[in-house]
Amino acid sequence: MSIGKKLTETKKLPRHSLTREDYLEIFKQLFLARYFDIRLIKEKKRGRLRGTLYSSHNQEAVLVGTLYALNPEDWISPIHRDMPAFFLKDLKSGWNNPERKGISIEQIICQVFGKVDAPGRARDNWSHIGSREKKIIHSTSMLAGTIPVAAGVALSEKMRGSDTVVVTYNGEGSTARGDFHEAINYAAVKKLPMITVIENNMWAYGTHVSEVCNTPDVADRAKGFDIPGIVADGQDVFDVYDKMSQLVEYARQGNGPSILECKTYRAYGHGDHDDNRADKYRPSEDVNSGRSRDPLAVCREYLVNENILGKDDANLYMADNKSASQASDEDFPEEVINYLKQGVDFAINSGLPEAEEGGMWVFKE
Amino acid sequence: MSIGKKLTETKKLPRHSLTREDYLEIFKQLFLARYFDIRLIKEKKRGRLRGTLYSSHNQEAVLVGTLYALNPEDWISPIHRDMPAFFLKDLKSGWNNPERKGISIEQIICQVFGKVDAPGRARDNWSHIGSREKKIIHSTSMLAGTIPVAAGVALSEKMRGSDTVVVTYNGEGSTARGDFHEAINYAAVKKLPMITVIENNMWAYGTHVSEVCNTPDVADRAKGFDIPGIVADGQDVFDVYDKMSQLVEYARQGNGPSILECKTYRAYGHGDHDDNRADKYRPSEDVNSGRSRDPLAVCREYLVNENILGKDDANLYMADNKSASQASDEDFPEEVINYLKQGVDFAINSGLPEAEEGGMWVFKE
Amino acid sequence: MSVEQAVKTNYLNALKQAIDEEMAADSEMICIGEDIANLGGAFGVTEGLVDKYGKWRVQDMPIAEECIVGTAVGAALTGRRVMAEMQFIDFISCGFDQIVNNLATFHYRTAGEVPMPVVLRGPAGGYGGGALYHSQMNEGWFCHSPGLKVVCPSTSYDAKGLLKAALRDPNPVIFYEIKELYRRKDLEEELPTTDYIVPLGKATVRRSGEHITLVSYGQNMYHCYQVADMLAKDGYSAEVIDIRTLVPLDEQTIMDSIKKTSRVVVVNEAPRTCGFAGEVLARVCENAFEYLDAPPARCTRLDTPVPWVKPLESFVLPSVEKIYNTCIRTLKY
Amino acid sequence: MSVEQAVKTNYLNALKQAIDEEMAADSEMICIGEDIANLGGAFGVTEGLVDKYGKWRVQDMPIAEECIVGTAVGAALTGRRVMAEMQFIDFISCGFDQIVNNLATFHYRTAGEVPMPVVLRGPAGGYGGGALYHSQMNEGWFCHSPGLKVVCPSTSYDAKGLLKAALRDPNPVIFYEIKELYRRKDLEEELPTTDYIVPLGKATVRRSGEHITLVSYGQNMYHCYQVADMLAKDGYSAEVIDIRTLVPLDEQTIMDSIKKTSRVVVVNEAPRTCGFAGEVLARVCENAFEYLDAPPARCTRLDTPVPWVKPLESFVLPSVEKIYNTCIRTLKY
Ligand SMILES: Cc1ncc(C[n+]2csc(CCOP(=O)(O)OP(=O)(O)O)c2C)c(N)n1
Ligand SMILES: Cc1ncc(C[n+]2csc(CCOP(=O)(O)OP(=O)(O)O)c2C)c(N)n1
Ligand SMILES: [Mg+2]
Ligand SMILES: [Mg+2]
Repeated sequence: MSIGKKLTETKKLPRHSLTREDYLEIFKQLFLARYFDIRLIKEKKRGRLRGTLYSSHNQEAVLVGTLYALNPEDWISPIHRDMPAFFLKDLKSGWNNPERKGISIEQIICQVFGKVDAPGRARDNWSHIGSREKKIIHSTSMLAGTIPVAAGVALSEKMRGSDTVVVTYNGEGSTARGDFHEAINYAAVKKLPMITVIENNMWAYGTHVSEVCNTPDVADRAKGFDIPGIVADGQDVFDVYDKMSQLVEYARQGNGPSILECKTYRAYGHGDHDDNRADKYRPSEDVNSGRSRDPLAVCREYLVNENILGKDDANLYMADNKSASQASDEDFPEEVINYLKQGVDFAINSGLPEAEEGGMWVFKE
Repeated sequence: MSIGKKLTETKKLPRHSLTREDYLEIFKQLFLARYFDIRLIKEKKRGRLRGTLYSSHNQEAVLVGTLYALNPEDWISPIHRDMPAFFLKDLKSGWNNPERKGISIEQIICQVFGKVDAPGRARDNWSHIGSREKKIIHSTSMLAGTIPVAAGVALSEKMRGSDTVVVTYNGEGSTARGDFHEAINYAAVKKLPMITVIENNMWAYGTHVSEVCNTPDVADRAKGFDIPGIVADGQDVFDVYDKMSQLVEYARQGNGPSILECKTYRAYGHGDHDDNRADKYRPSEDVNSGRSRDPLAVCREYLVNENILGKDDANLYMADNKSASQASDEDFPEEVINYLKQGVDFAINSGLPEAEEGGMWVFKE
Repeated sequence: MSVEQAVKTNYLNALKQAIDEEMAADSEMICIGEDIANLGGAFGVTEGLVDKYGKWRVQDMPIAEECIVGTAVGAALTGRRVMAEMQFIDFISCGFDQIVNNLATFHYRTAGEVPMPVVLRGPAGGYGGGALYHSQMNEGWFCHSPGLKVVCPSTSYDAKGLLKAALRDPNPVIFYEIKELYRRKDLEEELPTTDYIVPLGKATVRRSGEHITLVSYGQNMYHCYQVADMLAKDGYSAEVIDIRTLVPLDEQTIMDSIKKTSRVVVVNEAPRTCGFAGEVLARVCENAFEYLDAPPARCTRLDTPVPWVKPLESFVLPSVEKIYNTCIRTLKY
Repeated sequence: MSVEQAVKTNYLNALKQAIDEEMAADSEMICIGEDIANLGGAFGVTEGLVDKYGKWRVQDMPIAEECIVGTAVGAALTGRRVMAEMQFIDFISCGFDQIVNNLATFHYRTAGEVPMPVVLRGPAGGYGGGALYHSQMNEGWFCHSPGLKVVCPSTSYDAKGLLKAALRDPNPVIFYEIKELYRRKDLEEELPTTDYIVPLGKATVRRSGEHITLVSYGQNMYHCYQVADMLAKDGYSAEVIDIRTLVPLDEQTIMDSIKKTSRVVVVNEAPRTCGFAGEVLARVCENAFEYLDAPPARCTRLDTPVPWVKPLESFVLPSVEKIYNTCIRTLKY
């Protein structure tokens, strides 16, 4: 387990070098992810959103931090709680750059509105989309089910001699599934470039992590495969970024798979239908402490402390700790608001698929 | 992982106390298991054995050592390579004691001959039998598939307040399956009294353990669940017995599940159909070293060194390192030979089930 | 108030009552599943049970369907009755091996030594925009796996009565709850205050008719009633049969009806090929061929998954219109 | 020797040739499965391939069927063709979720973006005393799961030609190899020395006849031929159709035959309820009802697992005698 140990000691290593632009972009991306969530809740109230919203509120640093550590050609597989990942991927290549290896905000809003210009032409809901071209694996609902697929992608890329890395996102609850074990075991033996990100938000629907996982950290599951398993502070985008960067490097160099656990907390219900119930099955101290370190605030504090941003600039937008009903557009950078607006405007005008499409594409002719 | 560590240090602890009778019984049971295998090969040549024989030759110490550490009321789930386990269970309660919590040799020979007096009336083959009364879980062919069932049995027993322990047997290859992970994870969380014995005979059919498991020891899989995972010398029945005893005690006291890896070696083919091929896909040094420490010899040496048996008495029967074609009845204690004969004689006279039974018992009326 | 108010129970609460009563009656029975205790189930079918029966008898399981089914098998092996919930019936695929190869065959393999009183139940069915993984009716797989009983209630009375019967049955039962019916107002009804069951293996004639037999179950029953109304306007009287139990199938009730009507349309929302509707057609051929005045017909989902948005979902699922057209075609044959 | 010896190929080697040739033709194609490399496969279908194509392209996988299927899906997503072996088709249940919910639906879900050129193949079928877990024909589950093609060859020529076609197909194919046919001497035949395929979705008439149509596939074909011989002695000529591809089904060939014979018996060794035989009966009702002079009939396994010892196994599986009796009943109707 020497590798694992070495990697866990990296908290003391210097940060990976980020330019000032990177820092600011990361900060902005956190706002973007947060605003996406808040905006969707509003769109749901307006009746535009179709289906359940699985909020990633309070968990944005996990997505932004891990995705910022990737190359455009790397693969990812987001699941229900990772909706922003689809457009955050390779976002640094330009928010409106059609060449970037991520899905456009227009397409993503089409997806959540159930419109035909969604990546899957509105055939499957919420996060069940992807793109071969953009290197995003299409998931099913079956938790942990993307990990074997990711292993296959990683195998294929490795055989082609590419140094591409494949990243799967999973809730801590999903790590109980057989697919998790089968695929990571396989990837470990074959040293496949696959990183399993565990978003440990402490709850799997109504069940606390302690009811389904016996190890102190979920990342300890890595020990059963003798691969690195490290824990990041999921509220701190830079801690996530640093640790992810190392695992990415480790994978690129052919050393094989690893697990990155990001400790975070699910701010609201499992889905929006569960928002009211969630307060009943979760102790209020648990909720309060889980929500106490907003990733926006943690990032802001870091930028100020490191003199990357002055206090006034840093405090321009204060969406921290605000729920959808509390937050207003002033709390977010205009650029972020416009980006979402751009997506919503497009999606409103996108149509529904023709009924006949329901019968199409069962087979390729 | 303090518990795991504590348990692995037990090699230095004094042996559990065994009486002289125990020592001799264990020695005899090793001969019995060995002779069972050899006898079946002979019966196959005579055309009496129905189906494939999955030899446990060279792996007998795993079965005898673990089973000797159990109480009659404990549950076990043997699979293909554990055929002797069915009659070795609770054998110390008397080889012909009808009350003992093991299956009689008569019924076992009926099973391998495909006769109606087998426990399952010859409806399923080889090791796919069991007995609720004798506390033996009926397995399917699906590797690792008995572990979730064992978890259910363990749950039920724990809820009843019994101190019964449930033991599953598995090849090292089977530990790659999802069922293995799902069930041990569950047992770990609920602290169920379940011991997963891994018979690491280095090969899963044609595939070496290094191709399917990334950890130095297969027992390391335990680390992913924060449960004890310890390694025994599978050729040394007393090492197996000692370590198993501790895990049994650990489970009885309500501490939960554990893994016992017994390092051994598959002496011949995967099944008897594979005996010739196995020499092609396994390097001969591997085979030679794997077969070099016959559990009979290791046990004998110990008994002599500890002055439990005199050298002459210990050397009365010398089946060590003899294949079925090399061994003769003189190499085995008469009691052992008679026991098998008793089973074979009974089974020869047992009939076939009526054809109509094929349509029965799909449902309970 | 002097006048007693009739208490009406919806489909979901009928199920809850069934589990509650059976749990109360048998202290060895257990319930296992994801989020069934602390949360009370994704839809609330097990709400409150953990408070009554404790964390062991009503147990939150890890997200591990093979393990859930295997655990049920193990507990049943020790003599317990088990209710195991699939959070959505769609996820039953993740526990498939333990179901078809272990649970289903245990009694058979052991020549009757070990019965398996296990009910696997969960929310099922389409028409709610649940898309591919929250809309399935996959009962066909299990009808094709000998050793399993398969049940699907369409009313609150049946929901309770069939579930109680299933929980008492010594055989494994896959129990399809129609989630779109859980809280349907018009399905609320007054249930008997005393213990009752609806026996497995008995279909029921919901409406009597002369000209055509409609055979269905689950949500499609309500489409069939509408079609029967439409046909009535056309001057045809339709007999409508609710199968309720798919395995074992009550052939008698179906064949008796066909002997009277000479025409049959079978409706279900599962994929067409090798689905249960086709099976009924085959049995009709085997048992009532000489009574047929028209080919036995089926109206099913297309051979597609269930897509998401409404126009797509409607295109692939049976509808009142499609069933009606199938009936007219059959009647005019 | 001056006279060239005709080289005859058995069913197993025909399969091996198919894989070998497709591997040679496409350097991106991979083969994965348990023991397929170092051992060469439990039955030897992949023997020697690892020496030709290396340990990566012919890869030993851990015993983890969900992972095997998922890996195939992932590799296909990157554009590779994949052959994935199930050591016995019985173990396909352990990879079930990835097959029905992921592999089968990928092209559908992505509105045609991502095809899935994956063949899952493995030894199948009863009559060999393999008991419950080494005898299955579980194709019914997959026929009922939209998005999968399902294939089962009965001859060496077809084994090679269908497998090559399956490997070239952009859709996932579940490929049932009949292990009892692997080394049957009488199935050895001279195969074309040039590249050929047998197209998916085309049935074939193996024998022409007038009085009754026998429809089957796999090992049951050989029972049907015997029955046809017996019927011939009785003065009936039977037309015998080998379906070969179950999904998509070549209805035309079947219906054309029934239009001629007016009688049909469908034979397969899967469980009866919701099996493929019943599906054919349903389709006959839908497409050729007016041509029928007798109820379409089926001869299948009983609704039981496949038990072990001979008398039990024979009791539940279709046999020449049972098929013959079904034919006579149908002919005398
Ligand atoms: C195989 C499977 N079983 C059950 C479910 C139902 N389900 C959806 S989300 C969820 C909880 C997931 O918890 P976790 O993995 O921690 O992710 P989170 O929602 O907390 O992000 C469950 C049980 C599912 N989607 N797939
Ligand atoms: C789920 C499943 N997949 C595949 C098989 C086929 N199979 C039977 S035994 C075996 C090898 C088992 O190896 P191991 O677990 O090491 O046990 P051993 O035979 O060495 O005792 C395989 C692959 C099976 N029985 N079950
Ligand atoms: Mg979670
Ligand atoms: Mg082994």
